[in-house]
Amino acid sequence: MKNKLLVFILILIGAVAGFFILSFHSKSSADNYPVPFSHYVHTTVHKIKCVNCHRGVETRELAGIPNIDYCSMCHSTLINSKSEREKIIYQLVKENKPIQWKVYYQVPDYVFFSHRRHVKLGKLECTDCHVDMTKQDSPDLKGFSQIIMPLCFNCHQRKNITTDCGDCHH
Amino acid sequence: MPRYGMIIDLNKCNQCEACITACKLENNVQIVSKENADMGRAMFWMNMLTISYTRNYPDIRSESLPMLCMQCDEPPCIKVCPVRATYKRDDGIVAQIYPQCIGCRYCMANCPYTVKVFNWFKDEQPVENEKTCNPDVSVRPKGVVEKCTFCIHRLQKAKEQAKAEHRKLREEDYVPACAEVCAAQAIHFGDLDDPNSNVSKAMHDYRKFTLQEELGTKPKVYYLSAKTE
Amino acid sequence: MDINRRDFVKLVGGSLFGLAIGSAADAVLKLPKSAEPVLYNGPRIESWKLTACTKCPGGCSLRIRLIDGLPVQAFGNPKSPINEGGICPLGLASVADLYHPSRLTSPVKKVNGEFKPISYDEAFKILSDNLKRIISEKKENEVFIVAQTESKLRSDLFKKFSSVSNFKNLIVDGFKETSAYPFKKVTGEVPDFIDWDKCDYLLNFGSQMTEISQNPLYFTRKINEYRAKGFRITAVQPRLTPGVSKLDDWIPLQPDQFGIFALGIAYVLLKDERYDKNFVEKNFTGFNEFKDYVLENYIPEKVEMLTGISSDKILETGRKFERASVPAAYFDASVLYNSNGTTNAAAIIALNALKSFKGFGKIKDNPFSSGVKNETKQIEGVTFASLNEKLSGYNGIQVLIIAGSNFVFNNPNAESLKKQLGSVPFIASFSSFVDETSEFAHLIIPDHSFLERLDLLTDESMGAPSATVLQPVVNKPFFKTEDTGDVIISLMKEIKPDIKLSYENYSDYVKLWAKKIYSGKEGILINQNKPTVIEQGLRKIGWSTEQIGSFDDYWDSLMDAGGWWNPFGEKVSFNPEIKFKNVFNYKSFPMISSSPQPKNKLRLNIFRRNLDYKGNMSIYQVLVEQFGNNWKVFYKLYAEINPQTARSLSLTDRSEIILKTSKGKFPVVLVFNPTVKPDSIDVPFGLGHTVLGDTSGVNPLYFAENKFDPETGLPSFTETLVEIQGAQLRSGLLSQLSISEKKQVAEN
Amino acid sequence: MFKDVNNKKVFKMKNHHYPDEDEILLRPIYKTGKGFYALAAALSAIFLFGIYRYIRQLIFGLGETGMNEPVSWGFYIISFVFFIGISHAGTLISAILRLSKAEWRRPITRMAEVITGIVLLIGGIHPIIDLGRPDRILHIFERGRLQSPLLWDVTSITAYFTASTIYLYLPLIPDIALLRDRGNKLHKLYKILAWGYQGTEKQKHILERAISILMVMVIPIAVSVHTVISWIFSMTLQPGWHSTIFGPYFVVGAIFSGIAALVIVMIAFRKAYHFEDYLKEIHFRYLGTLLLVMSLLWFYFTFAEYLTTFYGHEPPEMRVFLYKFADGYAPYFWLMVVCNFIIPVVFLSNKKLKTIGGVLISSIAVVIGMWLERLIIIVPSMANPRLPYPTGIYVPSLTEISLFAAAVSAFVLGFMGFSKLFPLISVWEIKEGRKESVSIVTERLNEYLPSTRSTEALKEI
Repeated sequence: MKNKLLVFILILIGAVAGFFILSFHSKSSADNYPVPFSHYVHTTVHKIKCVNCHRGVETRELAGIPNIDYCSMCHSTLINSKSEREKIIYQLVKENKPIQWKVYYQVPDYVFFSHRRHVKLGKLECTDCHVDMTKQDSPDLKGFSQIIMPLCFNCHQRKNITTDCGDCHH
Repeated sequence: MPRYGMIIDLNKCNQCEACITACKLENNVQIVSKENADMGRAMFWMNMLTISYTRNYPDIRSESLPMLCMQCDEPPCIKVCPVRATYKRDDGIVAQIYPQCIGCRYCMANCPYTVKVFNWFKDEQPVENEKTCNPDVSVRPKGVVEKCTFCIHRLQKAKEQAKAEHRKLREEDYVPACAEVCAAQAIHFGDLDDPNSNVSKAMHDYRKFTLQEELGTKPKVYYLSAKTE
Repeated sequence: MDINRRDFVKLVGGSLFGLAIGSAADAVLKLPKSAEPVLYNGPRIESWKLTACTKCPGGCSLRIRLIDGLPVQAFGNPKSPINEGGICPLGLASVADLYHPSRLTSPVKKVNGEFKPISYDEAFKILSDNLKRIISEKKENEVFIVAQTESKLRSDLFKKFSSVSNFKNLIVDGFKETSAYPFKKVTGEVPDFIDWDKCDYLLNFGSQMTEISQNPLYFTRKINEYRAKGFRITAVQPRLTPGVSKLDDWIPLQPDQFGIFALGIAYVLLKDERYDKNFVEKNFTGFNEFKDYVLENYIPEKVEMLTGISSDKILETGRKFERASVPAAYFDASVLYNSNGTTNAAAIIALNALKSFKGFGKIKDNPFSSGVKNETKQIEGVTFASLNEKLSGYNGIQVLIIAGSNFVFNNPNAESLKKQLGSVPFIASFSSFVDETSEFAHLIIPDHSFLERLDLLTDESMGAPSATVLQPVVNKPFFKTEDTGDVIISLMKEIKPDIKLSYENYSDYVKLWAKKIYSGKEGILINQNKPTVIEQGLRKIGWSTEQIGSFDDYWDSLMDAGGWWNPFGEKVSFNPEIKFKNVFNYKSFPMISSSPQPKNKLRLNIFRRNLDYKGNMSIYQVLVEQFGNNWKVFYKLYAEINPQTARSLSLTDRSEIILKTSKGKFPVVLVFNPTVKPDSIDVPFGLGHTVLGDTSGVNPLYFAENKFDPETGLPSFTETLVEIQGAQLRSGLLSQLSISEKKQVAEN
Repeated sequence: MFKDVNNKKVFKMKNHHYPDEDEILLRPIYKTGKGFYALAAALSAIFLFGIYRYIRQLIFGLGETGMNEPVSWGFYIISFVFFIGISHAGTLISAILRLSKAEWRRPITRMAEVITGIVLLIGGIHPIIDLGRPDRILHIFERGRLQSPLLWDVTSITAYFTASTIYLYLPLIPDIALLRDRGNKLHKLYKILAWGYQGTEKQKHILERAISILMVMVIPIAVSVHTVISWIFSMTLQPGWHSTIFGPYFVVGAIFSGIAALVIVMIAFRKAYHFEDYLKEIHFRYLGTLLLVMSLLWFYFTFAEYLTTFYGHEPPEMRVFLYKFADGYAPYFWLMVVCNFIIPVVFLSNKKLKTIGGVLISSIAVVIGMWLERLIIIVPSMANPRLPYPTGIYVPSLTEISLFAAAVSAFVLGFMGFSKLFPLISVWEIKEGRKESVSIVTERLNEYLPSTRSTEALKEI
């Protein structure tokens, strides 16, 4: 009886430990990022709108992630010379080295998803699918929400939009 | 709701097979290896079916029918699908949902036109074809059945474009790749229910026939016979 | 608390289990695995650019679909009068040119039998040094240039180059040039087009107009229109090709008998006296001899005996031809691939002459007709015959320059040709791929793919001069390739420093031609709608509806439009005037002594598949796969046979058999096709490349007999006799099938 | 000493049982020869090779097989129909024999039921092997579409498997109890499986009642299963499949092949385990007669099926017909006719040839023939589509052949495993038969034979 309880407690401890060990471990993976990009600094501090960088949001299927030539428009000079983070991008711009962005929000290729349709025509907010990126200070996302079919489906059903398979899948 | 259909004028078609190539490239249909092609696993969403009239040489004539999914109004394939991977849409297109398909190939067995194809292996395109993949269309994984969908991705894009421009979908907005490239202009595509569409106009022709009418599948791909007499 | 072994295991297991659950939960809540690095996650911006297709002489206008600046797909340009939005399989697949793994990415030099990449400057130096040396040694006659290009501008540049540098041995291996050869030889003039608007009967000798011709896509549409109007076409050709299948009249005849048949028709015209007497008598001498010759030798019954076409059919066809007010007997390069190709063509021209070439037309002010004509007149007419002769001769060629032509593959004599090419001291090639011919080159300066270069593709077969713009769709060339036009211009400057050229590079040269259109102030850009009848009328009386600014503006709008054409220009009927005299004097009309086919052998009829007259489509995997799709025979050579013949040989459908010719054996997959001539076996051409693209299948031409047209040096595609190994043809079978032999037996 | 179950010391004294009159039936459970291990090793090797090929197929896709277009169904579906067909041996035969109170059934029923259990499991797995995406198998339950015959199939096979397993298990209980009582190393297992059966009158009564309910229930289920399998084909538009006769045709074929398989199994174990005293020639004669009847019935159905096709003379149907009769599949077709009709009729209608050997030969022929029949039903129809495409080619690959071999060896292995756990011939039924059947049969006969009184009565008149 005692042993069983002990095993149960140990399972719990193990689970919690496993969760934390691995979450710390994966947190360190943020260091592997090419650029310690902060959405917070760009959007909240400098008041840049999403669409300014993700230019395809209202016009195309893919929102698009800008690369080094776009970054160079601001970062060709050091804006805040104290910032360590900025030096990294400044360096990259100087070397004109494309950034290997990591893409978190992706739909599989058998899904037809268009940003224009959802943002411009459907009048959805960015945060409806993505988390509030304006508060993300590091590339490691807090409270990442996965793009899975129920997410689409619930919204489509709620708003009485087509749920025909062939309208999104091909 | 439109009801999309196609008419192929065999009197105009000169079997250049551009529709086949266009279909293959537009939909990223797998190019199988030599060994597999040899076994009969070549994948074509659009195909040629050669029919020869049995008259004596040299009066003999032959006719080749571009064969694609007939997009039946009463599709035999959807009846047998155990998982609803293939179904008929409201606009008449018989769609195939690849992430849903379990690969039992029952629909292939029940297709009287033999136009469904199966991914026997995982996709291995030649390098140059990988580079020219159409980004609008998914590359199917191994083990699923696929078929012509009247280039449904073009419909999705066209609908969105029309909506963005605050207008209705025009006829020329949505045309499948095969109809677009046909040099002989033998393939007409459009809304069968709209009396003003190209297709409806071409329907009033005594040469009109469908394949295997007797099966009652009611194909939405019609042919105009080349036999004029 | 005592913990025994079992408990310990339980505890450890429990904590591990907990860890696993914890980490799994972590994985679910954390970022997805799909978060993978993407170097350039393009916004997938779609753009379209207009260019032209160089895969056949047609010169269709293409719309290239680019994703993030990279070409992905090709479609036809609906505004183009040539293809009106249509496109052929070759054009569709041709985008792969740009990305092809076996494409040459830089100039290469052969070192110890292997190609080593070198810089362009070095390559150019090697080439120019070699040419300079030849010039200094006064051996210009030992330089041969073989150029295959569908661009008239380019072939004119080659002509210019050879006349400037005195290299007179230039072979322009193009479809149009080859088709024009008999006309040039016989009449000195070449008609520009068939006058579809006037012509009411077309007797088509062997030209697969909708498949392999000057302008297949235009002809496809035009023939549909023409048939819809109720006019008749009679096709004379060995195969019931798809285009022919719909025509009401088809005369199955092997190409080597075309001439006899044409003169049989001429007999009907002469006998009925329904030929254009005025025209014939006014324009040339020797007609009476011709008339006597034909009336004596080409009696329908005799023609029937030789060709197997019943005399009734000959009479019927002859009557159709003579009754038509504007008939045309049409042929093109396809006819010439025969051991008596030129003579056959001459007979067909003579047939047209009897009706004063009514069906053909000429464009009056064609801005593309003049060019470098005068300079090049002396070198026109050099054909493969001279190359064959020279290669097999003792004092061989010193320098061979090959631009695009793959004549080894198109040659039954490939084995010995390869040997001979191996002995040529210096071969330079401009091929983009290493093919069967450029394999022997010592130096290759690869040309740009057609999506990377600039050119104007001209065409007259529509009855109106047109120019389709071929322009680069990518920002800069993918690899270290070089436009052959630029190389030739630099070569001209290098070897003749004192020459004065009005252009620095190829794009200047193209602009020079564009200036002709500009200064003519005629025609319209194809971006616009088709001209209405009213507009055409207005134009004809001198009204202009278009505002053209400076040349630079015009050039830009030409590029945007994708081409130019002039449907307003005046068309005149083709009239070769005094140069006509050769027509009936031509001494080598087809010989009456056509030898009968042996009873135990079938005729190997090598045919070209749709739109692939060069046989180079095996570069594209997608087309190679499609090659035998009709018969479901993939990556293998198939042979079509008449089921009747096959059954008499007890062969089964889709069985693999071996065909035996005098040169060797090759495997084919037999397919039953009831439209094949019972005494022949039809084999497609195009597979069997050894170095180019997909190497599956066999090139049947390598097993064909070495028969060449003595005039042009073009190989014969249909005159090989073949046995099926292991199958004995029952004697007397073919005599049942072939009327000609029946007749002969009766006569004996 | 003998009967005390809870006394552990007894168990250690192996093979010290009381001598049983049916000891030979239980001997395989306690004694295992070298041959058994050799055979098991060989079969396991084949089975594992099959598993290896299947894993390859999982990794590389169905391209590992010989299937193609248009022949998109091949060996797997053939095996599926074939094995499910054999499964009818058991339940149906044993149920019918039980129902008809044929006393000679007693040594047969168990084996028949075991065949059903094992083969149904093997056959039921085949459609999953045949799937292109077995990882998505749950889609059938998530988004199943009841109109699809494939889904009916899943349902009916599951029902049949459940019913037949119970039907196998129930008559096994007294034997398990016997084994439990005798003591064995697997005592715990037997204890659980025996469900506390002590052979009391009440228990006996309940058991017999359960068996009699099940045997009635199992017959319609069995018939339905094979009818539904035939519907997979006959619900389509394929020429050669779209036929109303297919339901009964498949059921007849299934029983036919089932009997044949049963005979083979019986003869094999008779030889291996020396059951000569239990499985006498008379059993085989009776089964042979049954086989002969089924053979004639099969021929009747086949004849009817093809004659109507021939008379109808529809072009697509005729293509398939000719392909079977004269073209590519003619050798298989005529071999099937020889195996399924000529050999059984020759051997079984002749008294001299109707020996155990004769019955064995015809059974083997029938099993081969019925496999060929599945091949002939499936492949030619797929190879000759309705439209005039070139005829498809089908050559099975190593994967398919080795998976078929694996399935067969799994069947044999399963049987061997079963024979090491439970008696292959129902001990209690034999005992019961010995005890009661003579009196029961006499009683029964007396019931329906006319009594001698009638003659006496006549005399009186």
